[in-house]
Amino acid sequence: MSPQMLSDIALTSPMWIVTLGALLLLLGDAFTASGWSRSFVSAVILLLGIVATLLTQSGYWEGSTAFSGTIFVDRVSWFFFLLIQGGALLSVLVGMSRLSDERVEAVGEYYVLLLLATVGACMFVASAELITMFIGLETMSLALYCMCGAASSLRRSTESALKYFLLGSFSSAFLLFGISILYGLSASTFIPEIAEVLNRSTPVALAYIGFGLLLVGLAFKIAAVPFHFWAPDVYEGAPTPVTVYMACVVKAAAVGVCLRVLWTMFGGMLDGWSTAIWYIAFLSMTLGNLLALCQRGLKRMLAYSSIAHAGYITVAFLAPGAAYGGGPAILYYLVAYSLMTIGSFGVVLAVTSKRAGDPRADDISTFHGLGYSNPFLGILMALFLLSLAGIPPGMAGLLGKIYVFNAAMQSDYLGLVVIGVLNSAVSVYYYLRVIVAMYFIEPKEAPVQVGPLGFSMASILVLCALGILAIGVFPAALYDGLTQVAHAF
Amino acid sequence: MERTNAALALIPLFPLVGSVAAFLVGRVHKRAAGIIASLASILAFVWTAKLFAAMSAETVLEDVVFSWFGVASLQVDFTLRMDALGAVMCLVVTGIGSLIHIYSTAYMAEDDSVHRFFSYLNLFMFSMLLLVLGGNLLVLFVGWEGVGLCSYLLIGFWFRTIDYAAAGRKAFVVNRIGDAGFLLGIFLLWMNFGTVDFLELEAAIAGNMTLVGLCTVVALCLFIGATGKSAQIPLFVWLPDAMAGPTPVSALIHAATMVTAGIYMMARMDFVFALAPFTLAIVTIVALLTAFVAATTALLQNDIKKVLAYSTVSQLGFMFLAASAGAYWVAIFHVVTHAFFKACLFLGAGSVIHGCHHEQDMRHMGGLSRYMPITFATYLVATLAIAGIFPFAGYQSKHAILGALEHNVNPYIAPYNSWIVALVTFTAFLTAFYMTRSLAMTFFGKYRGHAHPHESPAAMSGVLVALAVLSLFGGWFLETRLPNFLEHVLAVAPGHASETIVESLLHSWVGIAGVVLGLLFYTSLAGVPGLVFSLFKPIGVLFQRKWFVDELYQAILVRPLEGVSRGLWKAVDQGFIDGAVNGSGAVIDTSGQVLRLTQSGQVRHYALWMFVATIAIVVFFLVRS
Amino acid sequence: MHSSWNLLSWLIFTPLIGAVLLYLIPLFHPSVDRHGSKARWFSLAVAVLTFAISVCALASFEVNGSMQLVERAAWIPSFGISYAVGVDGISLALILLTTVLMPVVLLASYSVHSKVRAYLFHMLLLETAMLGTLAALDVFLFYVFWELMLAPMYFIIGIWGGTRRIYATLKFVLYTVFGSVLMLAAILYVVWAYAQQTGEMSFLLSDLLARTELSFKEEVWLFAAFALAFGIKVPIFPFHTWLPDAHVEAPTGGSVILAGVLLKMGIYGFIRFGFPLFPRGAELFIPVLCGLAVIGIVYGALVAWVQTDIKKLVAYSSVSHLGYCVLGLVALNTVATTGSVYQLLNHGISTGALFLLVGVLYDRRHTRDVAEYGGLAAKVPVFAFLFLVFTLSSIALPLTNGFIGEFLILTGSYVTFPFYTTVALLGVILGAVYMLTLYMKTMFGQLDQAKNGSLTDVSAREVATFLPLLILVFWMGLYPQPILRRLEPAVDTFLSDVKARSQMLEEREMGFMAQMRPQLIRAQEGAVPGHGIVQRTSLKESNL
Amino acid sequence: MIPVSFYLTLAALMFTIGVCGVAIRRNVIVVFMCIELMLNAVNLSMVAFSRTVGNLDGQIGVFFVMVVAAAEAAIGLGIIIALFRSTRSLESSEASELRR
Repeated sequence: MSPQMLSDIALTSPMWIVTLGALLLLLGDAFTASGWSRSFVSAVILLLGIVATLLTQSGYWEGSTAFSGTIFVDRVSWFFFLLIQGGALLSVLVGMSRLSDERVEAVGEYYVLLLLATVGACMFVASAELITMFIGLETMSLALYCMCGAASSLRRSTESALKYFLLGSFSSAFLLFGISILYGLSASTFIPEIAEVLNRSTPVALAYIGFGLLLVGLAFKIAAVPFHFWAPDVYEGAPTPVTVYMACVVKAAAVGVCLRVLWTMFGGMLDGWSTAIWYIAFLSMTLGNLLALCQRGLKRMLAYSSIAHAGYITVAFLAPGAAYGGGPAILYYLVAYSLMTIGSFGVVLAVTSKRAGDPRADDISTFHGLGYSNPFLGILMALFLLSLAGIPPGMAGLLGKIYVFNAAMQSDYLGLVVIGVLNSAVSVYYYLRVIVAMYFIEPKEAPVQVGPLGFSMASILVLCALGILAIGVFPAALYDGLTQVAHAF
Repeated sequence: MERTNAALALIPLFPLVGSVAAFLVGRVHKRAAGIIASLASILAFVWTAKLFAAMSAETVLEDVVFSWFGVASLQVDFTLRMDALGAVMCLVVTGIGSLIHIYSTAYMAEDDSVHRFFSYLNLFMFSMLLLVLGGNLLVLFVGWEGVGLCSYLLIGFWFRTIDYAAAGRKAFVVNRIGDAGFLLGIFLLWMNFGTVDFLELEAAIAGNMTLVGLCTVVALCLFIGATGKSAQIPLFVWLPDAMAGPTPVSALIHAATMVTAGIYMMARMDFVFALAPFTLAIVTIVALLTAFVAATTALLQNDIKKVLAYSTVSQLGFMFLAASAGAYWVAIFHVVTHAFFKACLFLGAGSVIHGCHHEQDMRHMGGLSRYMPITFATYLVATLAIAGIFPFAGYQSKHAILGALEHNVNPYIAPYNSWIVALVTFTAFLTAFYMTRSLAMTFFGKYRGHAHPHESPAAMSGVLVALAVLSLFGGWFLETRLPNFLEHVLAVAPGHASETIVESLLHSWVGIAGVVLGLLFYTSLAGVPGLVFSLFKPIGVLFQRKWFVDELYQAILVRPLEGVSRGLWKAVDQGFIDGAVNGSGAVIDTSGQVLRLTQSGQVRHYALWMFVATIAIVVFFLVRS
Repeated sequence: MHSSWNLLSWLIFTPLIGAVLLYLIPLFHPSVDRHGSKARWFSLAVAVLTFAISVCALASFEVNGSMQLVERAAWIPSFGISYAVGVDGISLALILLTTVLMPVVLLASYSVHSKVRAYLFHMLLLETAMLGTLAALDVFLFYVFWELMLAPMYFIIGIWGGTRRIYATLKFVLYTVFGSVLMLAAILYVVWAYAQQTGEMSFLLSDLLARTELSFKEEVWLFAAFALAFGIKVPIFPFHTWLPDAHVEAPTGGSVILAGVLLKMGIYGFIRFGFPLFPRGAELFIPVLCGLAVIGIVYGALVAWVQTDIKKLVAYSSVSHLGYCVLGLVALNTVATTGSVYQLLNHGISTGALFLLVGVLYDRRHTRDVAEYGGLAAKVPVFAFLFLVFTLSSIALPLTNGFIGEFLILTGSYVTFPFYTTVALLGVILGAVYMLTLYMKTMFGQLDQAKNGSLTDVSAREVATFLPLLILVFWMGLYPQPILRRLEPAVDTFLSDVKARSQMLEEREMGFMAQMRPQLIRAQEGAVPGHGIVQRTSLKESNL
Repeated sequence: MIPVSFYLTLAALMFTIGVCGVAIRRNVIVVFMCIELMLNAVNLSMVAFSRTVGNLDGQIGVFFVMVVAAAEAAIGLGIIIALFRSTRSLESSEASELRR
């Protein structure tokens, strides 16, 4: 093997390690009976992936690629490897004790799929070539379709899998068509080369069509309006641990790809596509919040809220650039959002999993008096919700919004900023309604039996809360680091 | 003018300390409260008298107690100052006040809350002394509001009866209306002259003819304040209701001292009013109307205190008439003599009420002269005094008022001087008549009540005698001394020629006529009043029902305002603003509900939406490029 | 200046540390501390300690108009966001008000029986937020503390509140958030403008004041956004309807803090940020603010008059009283504006005390309906006395604190707005009407409700809560000079800053336009606004 | 020689037919087939483009797409079977428990 090859393998080792781990887990699961913790092993595998990412940090530098230019091994990839694997690790740990409650029977396969989806997500976000990107996307998505249906005894789980599958494939086809058009236009499938071609000449209509089709696929994955329809149904129907995973990992990966596509590939056509993104951001924020407003089920409400948050992130796509710009703002937002979303879905998981078969298990009335029947979960949930709403002491969420809106403001999008802040005012209503339920309403029936949380779940929830406070109160170091990461754009 | 420093602060301080001490000690030893309070009051009198004895007409005693507050050029010291005017007022307040304190020790002896009573009474003394000693408008205003507070507290002293409490509230609120005007005057003065100190203001304003316009407005504002405190039209309505308070309170606050604060203030600010002939004309008209309306109302009241209350309003009108004619010293003269005889009348009424076991309706009295001779005698003296019959105190002052009105040089008023004098004379006649009526109904004829009337204890009757003596000789004593003493502070018109006793008696004809007619009507010709009443029934009812002023205010002010308030609350607050707030919430919620319909749960719908959106994007880009 | 002592930081974070300790020290766990009395004493001690620190700050404060005890440290350096705190006379006065009221409120917390520890936690957290808001010199820091005030208050009303607490809390929070998010957008805009002009970002107030140039149109919009946030907090008519609901539902301590401190933040925000940053925008809005203030004064008083719920009445009276503060503020002269700040303190004390008094009644009878009371003066004389004193303070009787503030405001603003001030005088009359009506209906008359027969007078502990306020009422009415002396230079600085920045912006914009299109300037010479503040104050400058 | 635009037009038509099928048809199997049709349309366009631009990248891509399509078929049919098990129907409208 050539040194180049070795270094490529080393730099993509996070993916290799997790892939190998997944295959070993599959073998082990097939040939042994119970008696060992598949979740623990998969957590260790993810941890190894993270360690590998950290160890190889010095190899990632701006613009560098691996495997004949098909994989970016730059700081962005490095950051997203960490974010994706970290998110996956946290969602494994937060959900592992409740998997059987959630009617997930094939635990081994479930974790194999989860690991493979993680690999797919890493590949998706690191791809420097469009076919590779497609492969990564499909690896991630196919695994996720199965995971959504993992609770095969529950009709809702199956339905969510079906919807996700059909709509996911549908949107992938659009994405693929876009790829094809771009290929036809630039004679290449490599992002840097396409960018070069696009920059060289004034963009033709075909380029915009290709961009639009690509956008459909990506907007679908980050669940931005008007490609959001799947999200509430799938988030609600899927087993909650899967929802946790989807909400943080898939969204993070898709946002990462959006960064590359929008800024690296189509950066030169910013003026052309900014209006479209403007509307998507506007619609996502507004519809997400308006729809979340009238939900009673918490999973569904958080799903709509994730649409709104996708909208906030989309705002920053309009503001490329590192210094005060959208790059670090988006990355910061992703970190904060991952913590908030794992935390809030984690609490929902803890509260609802004992009644997972009941479609109304996550109804807001379940949370009545939770603050007193389970003060631990109550306080954490309150913090997560305040952070999602952007109200101190939920500092991470507040700072995320401020970074994003500031970036938009620096790029002169005053109108969008005003719409954004008004939206976040509206969102306060439904987030606080949960706090109202938890603290201000005495439960009519006996409070819901939450059951023991288990060490892993409790510690992850605490970790998320502390993380929110830490990166919220002392954001400087993280933000400066993210500025370095986003330097590429 | 010589300004010397003196411990003026001690004068109000005695009653202030007395107030606190009377309350604290009085809670334990009921009797001690009255003694402490009286002592405090007497000490204040003594200290005033001591300072007074040492001062000449030109002396101005000054005591800057501390620097009160100051921002930028609005620097206000807590200055007390006593010039001749202040000294006279101070002596009246502390002197009459002391007498009434002594009287009250007996009158209030059986009350449970006597400590509260004396505490309030002393607090009133404190405020009143601040009012008359205040060296600037703000210290005066402190006293002004302070006496209002004490008046409020004392009117509602028997707070278990909600009507009494309501009367107290009414007094405070009506006074507040006046105070708002007063404040406006203060703002204007400060804004234009940068000071609120009397001496500095006087130096800046006095005689400056360029300030006529400003002074007209300022004087009007100040007069609005005075109409509140001194119960003039349109703000006089509180005073009759204020009779809900214990009778000594009525005597001290609502007859002798507090209600004259408006006249005092006008005298104090004479340099402003001097430049405001137009305002003075308004004052004349208002005072004239007040005097007349109140006198007519007093004609047919049956509550002995109500008669006295309307009489007070009427007499205050006389005082304002004098002041409006520029004869401030005459106004003050009447303030003093009025304090003597009206206090005597009120305390006499109190004695009657006390003797008749809290009966106030004169129809249930009668023939009391036999049971309570001292009270009767003093009441008689005071009645003659208020009727303006020589040589009683009221004669000199009323005569001086008529003299001043005759020679009023105000350009707006002068043409009508004779009309005014005629009406005032008629009012004076009415005064004599209704006071005689009350005298007759109370003391003459047969006793018509069911209680066992008895003479009051020595503390009460002694005070009555003292006041009767003052009512008898006070006018004669002060007639020449007062103008001489006040001439450096107030404009004193050249004194009218001294007259012989016969002349004086002749000049008393109005009073004598009133008294005689009253005596005839209410003793021997008992059927006549009823006959006259039925002849002029509409007018009679008008007088009896107090010109329907309270009803009018209720109908045009209080009830509409309350309705408006309720309307604002329901319509604007709950209807409009909350409607908009909740409505916008509802709009947001509804739009969410409508948008929810897009989320049909059907995969093919979703696909269709996505397809449409894709088309939209593609078309958008095609159009754009 | 002992900035090395970090006095302000200790002041701000001592309550927070106390709040955290409440949960960290096992002694205060409900299983050990059954009735929460240990936690109460502890938090009271923390509040008293905070008060002591604020007194130290006062002691080291020099009487001049500058920012003192300034501390500055980088917080998010890449954004130019710093942790910058400091006080001038205005903020120091309000800080002292906060630290005085907090022990009082905690003493009054005995009426809270459930979840005592959480209640105390939220109170202390709230104190940190309030003190931080008052001391912040960085716009972002201010915003964070401003928003931080929301959550604890939300919980205090929501958990320990009355029956309609959910509606009240949501209304309170949504109203406030709606205003403050627009302020956030405006803040970002200002910082953007700063970055455009200087090439770097800074949220530091002094930087923004010194170097941000805004056009007149920008100023108008930005001020509008700030004014909305602050106006809702004040609350200025017609943004006041959250207040009665919040007050009625809040527990006693919550009401006291809400009325006593939180409402002041709006006016404070105007003084510290709104007016200095956007002087010309502010000037355009002055007639509007003034008109709304006067409407609020009269309207609040009228509506208060017809209330049957005691707390609602006091809440509407706050609308009226705060109207005076706004009037004094927008008069923009030393006398009125100093009076305005002074009136903030007064309102905190007297209205705070009135809410405490209502709380005393509510603890005993569990109703706030006026009709349920009557004739109490005979039964609870000490209570009646206290009620009377604070009523009088509220209606601004001379020699109580209220008079000084109201007189300064009215005197000063009369110079600027004679007509409006004359209308505002109606509030002086109506104030007496509604307060004395309330007093009469509750305290006077027959003791006709059987349940009131067993009322007990205020306890020693309750007297202890009222005592500091009672002393302040008379002290601030009799000898306000120590406070006024510290306020005045700060107000002067404020006014001259506003004037200077107004002129600076005016000149820059004129200069810019002159550069661009000289002919335009001639056409617009008469129409360009911005000189008004200067002119108006010079009208009677000799007196101000 | 047939110009490339013909291929592309055909591909676009096929793609649109696929999209319309997904949006209109209720039978899940048919919907799935329509998606396959869309993928194949893309494949066609890629091959055509590969021909015009003169490199093989597009044709290589087609192989990957075919593999992915196969994988999709496996998973998709599995999910459809699971659906059939629970609803005894292949109508996509049956799967609308999750909505609003």
